[in-house]
Amino acid sequence: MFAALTDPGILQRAIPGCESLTATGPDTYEATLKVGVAGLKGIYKGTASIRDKHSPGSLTLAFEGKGSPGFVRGTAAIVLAEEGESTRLESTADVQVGGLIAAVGSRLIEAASRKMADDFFRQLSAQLG
Amino acid sequence: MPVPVRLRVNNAPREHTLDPRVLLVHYLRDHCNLTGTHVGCETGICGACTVLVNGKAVKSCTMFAVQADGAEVTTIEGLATNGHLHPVQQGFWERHGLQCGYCTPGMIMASVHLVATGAAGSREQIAEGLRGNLCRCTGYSHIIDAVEQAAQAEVVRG
Amino acid sequence: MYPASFDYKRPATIDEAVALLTQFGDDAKVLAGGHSLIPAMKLRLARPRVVVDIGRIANLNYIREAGSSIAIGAMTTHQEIASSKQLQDKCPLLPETASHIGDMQVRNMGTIGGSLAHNDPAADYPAAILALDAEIDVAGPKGRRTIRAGDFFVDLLTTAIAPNELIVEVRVPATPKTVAYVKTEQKASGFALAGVAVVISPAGVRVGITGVAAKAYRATGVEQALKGKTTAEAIAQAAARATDGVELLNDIHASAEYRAHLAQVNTKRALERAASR
Amino acid sequence: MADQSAPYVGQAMKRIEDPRLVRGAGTYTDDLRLPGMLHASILRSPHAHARIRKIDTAAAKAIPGVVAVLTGADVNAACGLVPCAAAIPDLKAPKHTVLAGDRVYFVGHPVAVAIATDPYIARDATDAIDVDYDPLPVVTNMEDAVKEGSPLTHPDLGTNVAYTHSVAGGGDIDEAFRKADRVLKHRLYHQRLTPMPIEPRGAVASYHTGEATLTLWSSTQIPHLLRTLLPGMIGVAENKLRIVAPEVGGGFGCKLNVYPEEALLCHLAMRLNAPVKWIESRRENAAATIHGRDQIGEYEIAVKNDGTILGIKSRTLADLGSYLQLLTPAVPTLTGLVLTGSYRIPAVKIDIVGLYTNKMSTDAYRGAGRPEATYLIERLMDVVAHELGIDRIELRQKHFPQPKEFPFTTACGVTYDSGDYQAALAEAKKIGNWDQMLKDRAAARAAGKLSGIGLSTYVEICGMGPSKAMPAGGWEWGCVRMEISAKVTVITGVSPHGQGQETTFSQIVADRIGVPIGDVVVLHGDTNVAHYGRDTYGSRATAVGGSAVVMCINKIIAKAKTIAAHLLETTEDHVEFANGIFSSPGVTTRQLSWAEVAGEAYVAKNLPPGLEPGLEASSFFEPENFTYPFGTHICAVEIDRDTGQVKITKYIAVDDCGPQINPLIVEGQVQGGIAHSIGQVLFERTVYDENGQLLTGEFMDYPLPRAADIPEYVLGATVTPTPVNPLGIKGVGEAGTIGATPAIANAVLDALEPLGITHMDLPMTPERVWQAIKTRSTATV
Repeated sequence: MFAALTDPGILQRAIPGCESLTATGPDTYEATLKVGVAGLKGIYKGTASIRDKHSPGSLTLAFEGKGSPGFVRGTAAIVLAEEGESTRLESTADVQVGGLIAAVGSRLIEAASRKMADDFFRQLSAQLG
Repeated sequence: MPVPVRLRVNNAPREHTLDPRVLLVHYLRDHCNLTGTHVGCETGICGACTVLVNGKAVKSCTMFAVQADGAEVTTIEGLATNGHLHPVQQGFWERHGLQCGYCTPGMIMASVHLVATGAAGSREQIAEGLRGNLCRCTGYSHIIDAVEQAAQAEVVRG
Repeated sequence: MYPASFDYKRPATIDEAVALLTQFGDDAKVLAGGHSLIPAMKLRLARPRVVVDIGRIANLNYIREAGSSIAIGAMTTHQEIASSKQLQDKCPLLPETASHIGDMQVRNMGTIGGSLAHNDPAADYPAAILALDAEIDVAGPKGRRTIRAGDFFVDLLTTAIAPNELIVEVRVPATPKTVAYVKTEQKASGFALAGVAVVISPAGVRVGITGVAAKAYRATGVEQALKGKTTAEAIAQAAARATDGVELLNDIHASAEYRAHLAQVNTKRALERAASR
Repeated sequence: MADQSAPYVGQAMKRIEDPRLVRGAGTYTDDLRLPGMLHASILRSPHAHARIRKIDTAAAKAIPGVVAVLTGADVNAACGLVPCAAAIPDLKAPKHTVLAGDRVYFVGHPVAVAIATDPYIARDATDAIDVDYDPLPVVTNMEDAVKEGSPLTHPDLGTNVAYTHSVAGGGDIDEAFRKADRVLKHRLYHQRLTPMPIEPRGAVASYHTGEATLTLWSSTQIPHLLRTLLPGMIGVAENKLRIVAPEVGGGFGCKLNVYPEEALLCHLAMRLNAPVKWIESRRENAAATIHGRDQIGEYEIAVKNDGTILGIKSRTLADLGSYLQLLTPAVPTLTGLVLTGSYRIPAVKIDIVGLYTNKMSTDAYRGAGRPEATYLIERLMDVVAHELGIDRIELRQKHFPQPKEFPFTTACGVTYDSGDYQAALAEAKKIGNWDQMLKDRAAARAAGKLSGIGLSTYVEICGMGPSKAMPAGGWEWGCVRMEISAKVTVITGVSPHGQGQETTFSQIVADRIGVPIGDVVVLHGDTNVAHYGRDTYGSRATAVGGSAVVMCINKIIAKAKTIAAHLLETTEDHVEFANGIFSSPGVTTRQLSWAEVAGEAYVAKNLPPGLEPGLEASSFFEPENFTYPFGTHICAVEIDRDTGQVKITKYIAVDDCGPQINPLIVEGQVQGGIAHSIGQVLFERTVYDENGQLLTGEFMDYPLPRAADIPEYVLGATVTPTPVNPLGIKGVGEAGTIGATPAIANAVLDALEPLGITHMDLPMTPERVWQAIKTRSTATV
C-alpha cells in the first residue's frame, strides 16, 4: 500500500487532471495539472513531491503549480492504518489557491478543492484497489 | 477565425468582420464609436453596459458581438428622437438622477425597459427592477424619483 | 475583461451541434445565453478552444403543454419562464423561481438549459427542478434521452450530461398552487445562500434546496418527517431536518452553520407559504 | 426650470452637466481614441509576499501585435518613486517603485506590463509572461503585525510599525481619569472597505515629440497635484506636462492619489513614442486601487456618575497596507482631530500606530478619518448613556457647546467655526416625529419584534483647508473672464467628478455678475486651461473653490466699474452695479450693459488712462480655517429575528452645510453619502485570507448597496454660515457618510439592546446579527 502511494504511475492516474508527471529527483516530480471543475479549468505547471515519509504509516503529497489564473498549492497528508486484512486510508487535504482564481472564485473554491481532494482519494483507492 | 456580423445599431445597418471573442460592448464602443455604453465590471453585475437588444435590456459585456448578428441594438445614443430626450433621460435630468454619470447610460437603458414593460409601477418595483445596475454616487433615491416620473409621463402620453 | 481566442461555431440544428461537440470533446463549450460561460471566459477561468453557439438552432425556445406536463425548450429565457401565463397557471413554482434569478438583464438573456447545464451550486433553478421532479431531455450522438431531476445534478458544476450531449427540453409536471420558493441571497452576487423550493401535492411534499452544498439536493429528511402533513407543528419539526446528511458549503458570505440555519428557516417559510396558497 | 426672476443661488436647478451625460456623450478616459494608440495590460502578483526569481517575457513578446513587454528592471529607474505627501515625524517608508523590483508585497502588485496594438492582445501577452516566485511569509492582520516576531511586510525596514503618533490635548488626561467615577472601555473596529467607483481607474498618455511635451489623461480627482508630483517621477518639467481629468466616473477619495500606473503610462508614451492607454479591470480596481478605513481602536472614557465626560483615551492601530500612497499615514491622524465630536470633552489622548501588512494600501476613502472618529464618539455616547442609565439625547445635549461659544476650540486642538448643534437635533426630532418613533418602537417591541432607533449628532472637518494644515497647500485658484461677447468663462482649479460645480459655480456667477445662467461656462480638469488648482477632495470644492471664484467676480466688477465710470464720465464711487447694469443715478440716466463695458475693455479705444485692457481676473483663495459642518441623523430599523436581516424602516437626516447653493445637489450628496454608510454598517467589507489572498475582488463578492437597500428619506437642514469664506458655505460631500454610519449602527444595537447585546463589529451582517441573537437567546433561556 505504502509503495503504491509513492509509485509515480499510480499517482499520475490518481491525481485529478494530472497530464504529466516526470521524476526530477528522489520523490520529486515535474507535473502538469489541468485543475478545476467542469469548464472552469486552468493548466498549472509545477512540482509534485512526496514528503514526511514514515513507512508504512504516513506521508504527505505536495503540489505547487502556477498557471494563468494564478497559483495552486496543495498538500495531502495521508495516514495508513492496518485494520486486519485491509488498510484504512485517512487523509486531510489542504489546497491553497492564489491570484485571480482566489479573487473571483472564492464562492466555488472550497467546494472545488474539496471535490478535487475527493476525486484524488477516490481515484487513488481505485488505483490501489 | 473572424466571422461576419450584420446588425442594426440605433436604426442604422452595420456590417463588420469580427474576431468572435469581441464582446458586444467593445464592438459598440470600438467599432461603432458609440462610447456612451460603459464598462464597470467583468462579472455582469454592475449594469453600466446595459443596452437594448431586440427591445430587451441586456448586459452588453456578457454577450459576444456575434450573438447579436441580425439583431436590432439600441444604445444610449439612440434614445433621443429628433433631439428630444426620452422621458427617462428627461426624468434623470430633472430629478438629479445622476452625479458622475458613468452608470447613467446603463441605468437609463434598464429603466427604459422597465417603463416600456410596465414594470415601473411603484418605487419598490423600480428598485427591484434596477437590481442589475449599480450606482456609487446617488444613493439611488433620485434615480427612483426619475424613473417614477418617466413612468407617469409614459402613462400620460400613452 | 478580454476572453482568450476561440473558434466560433454556430450550428443550425441539434444534430450539427452534437456533431461539433463530438468532434471537439473537452475543448468545446456550449454557448446558450452565455451568462455563466462568458464571465468565466472574461476572467479566463474558462478558455474553451471552440465555442458552439446554439442560439440559432430553431425550435429550442418554447413553452407548451405536453400531456400532463409542460415542456420548455432549452433556450427559453428566465424572463420568458417568469412571465409565462401558462406556467403561472399550471406550474407556478418554476416562474416564481425564475423571477429570483440574477436581475432583469440576466433574466432577459440567461436560459434554463444553460443554467441547468452549468449546475452552479447556488443557482436557483435546481431547487425547483428537484422539487418538481422534472425531466431533462438531452440530445446526443445516439439520439435523445431523458434524465430525471434526481439523477441530473451529479456534483459541483457537474451534471449527468455527457460532453457530447446537449439539453434540448425540460419538462415540468402540472402542480397545484401550493408551491413556493424562498431564498436568501448572497448580497453581492445575488446567488442563493439558501434557496428552498417546495411542492405540496396530493402525492406528497417535495423539497429542493440550493446554495448550501456543492450541489442542490432533495431534502428527503424534511419530506419524510412531514408525512404529508403541513400543520404548523409538523412544518417546524420537519424544517429542522433541511440539511440532514449534507456536507455544507462555507465561505466568506456565510458559514456552514448559518447556511444550515437559513436552509431550515427558508424551508419552514416555504412550506408555510406553499401551504397557505 | 430655473426661475429667472429670482436669484439662481438657492434654487434646486437641473444640472448643466447632465444633457451630455444622459445622452452618453460625456468623454471618460476610456472613451479617448488617439491615432496609433497602443494598449497596456498589467501583470499583477498572485502572491501577497514573494521574491521574484525570474521573469520570462519571451513568449509574450512573440505574440503578433505585441509591441513591448517590460518589467521593473526595464522601467523603474526612469519612473521614480511613488510619492507620499504626508509628513509624519519618524515615518519609516519603503521605496515604492512603479513596477515590483525583486519582491512583491501584496496581491495585485504590478509586476510587468505588456503593450500591444489591441487590448485583447495585450491581455493575451500578460498571460504569456512567466514569473518564477519564491513565496515568503505573509502578515495580513494588523494585530499580528504589531507583535514581536511577526513576519515582516518589508524585512528591510526591520519592523511593521510605520509610525507612532500621539496627540494629547485639553486638560490633564491623567487627572481626568483620576477624578472619574467610572471608566468605560470599548473596542471598535472600522473594517477595511473598497471605494469601488463604477468607473475604474484608467489613463492615456501621449508624447508630443516636436514640442517635447507630454499629455496625460487620467481618471483622477487631482490633475493639479499630479502635475506637481509627476515631474519628479518621470523627468518631464511641470510646464511641459499637461494633465487632463476628463469626465471622471466617481472617486470617493480613491482617485485622490498618485498611482504607479500614471507614471508608467507617461514613461511608456515617451519610450514607445506612441499614445498608450491603460484601463483598469474591476478586479485590478479591487486589488490595486486604495482601500479605506481598517482601524482598530481601544477606548477608555472617564465619566462622572451624572454623565459628565471628563476625558477620552484611545489607542488606535491603523492598517496601512504594504505601501504609503499619497496620504496613507495621514488618514488615521485625521481621526484624532475630531475625536471629541460635537461635544465639550475637556481632555483627550490619542495614540496611533500605523502598521504595514501584505495588503493594498489604505488611504482617503469618503470621509477619510472622520467617519472613524464620528463612529467612535457616537458609539461611545450610546455606551455611556446605556451604562449610566441616562437618556442618550440628554447626554449629548449636556455636552454640546452653545452657539455663542463659537469659535469653539476643542481638546483635540481644532477650532470649530460656527455651529448650533441643538438646532439641528431639534429639527431632526421634529421632522422625524421622534416621539411617535419611540411609540412605534414600543409597540413593535410589545409585539415581539426587534425594533431600534439610533441617532448621531455629528460634526466633521471640511472645506480643506488652511495651507498650513495641508501637505500641498489648501488654497484654491479660480479665474473669471468676461468675454467681449458678454459671455462669462469661469475656470476653476477644483476638479469635479459628479459634484456638479459646473452648475453651482454658474449659479454663483450668474447671480453676482448679473447674466443669464446660460451665458456662463465653467471649465475645469485640464491643467493647460486651469493653470493652478488643488483639486477636489475633503468637501472643499465649493467652499474653497467657489470662494476663489467670488474673489475673481469682485475683481472683475471692480474693474468694470472703473471702465463704466470712465464711459459715464464720472468717478467709480458714483457707479452702481446691479443685475448686470452699470449706472450712475444722479449723474446720468445713461446705463451700461456688460456688452458695452466688456466691448470697451477689449477694443480698448476709450479706457481710463493707465488701465490695462481686458476683463479677466484670477485669484487664489486661502481659507483661514477648515469648516465644520454638522447635523443629526436618526435611523429606525427592524430586525428579522430568524435570519438576522436588518431593514431600515425610516431615515431622517438634518445636515447643516451652511447656505445651500443648489438644494437638489445637496440632497444628492447627502443621499449618496448615506448609501456608503448603509453599505459599511450592514454588509461591505474587504476580505483577505490569512495568506493575503484578496477574496473580495469583484462585485460578485464585494456587495455595493443596490436600489432596494435604500430607505425612504426624510431630509432637512439648518443653516449656520461659516465665517471662514465669503459664501458662508461649509461643504457637504462627506456629511452623509460621516453622520450615517453611527446612526445606523446605533439603531441596530438599540434593536438588540432588549436581548442584552451591546456591541457588534462592523459590518453588522445578517450572520453576525443572527449569531449575536442566538448566543444571547441560548444564554438567557
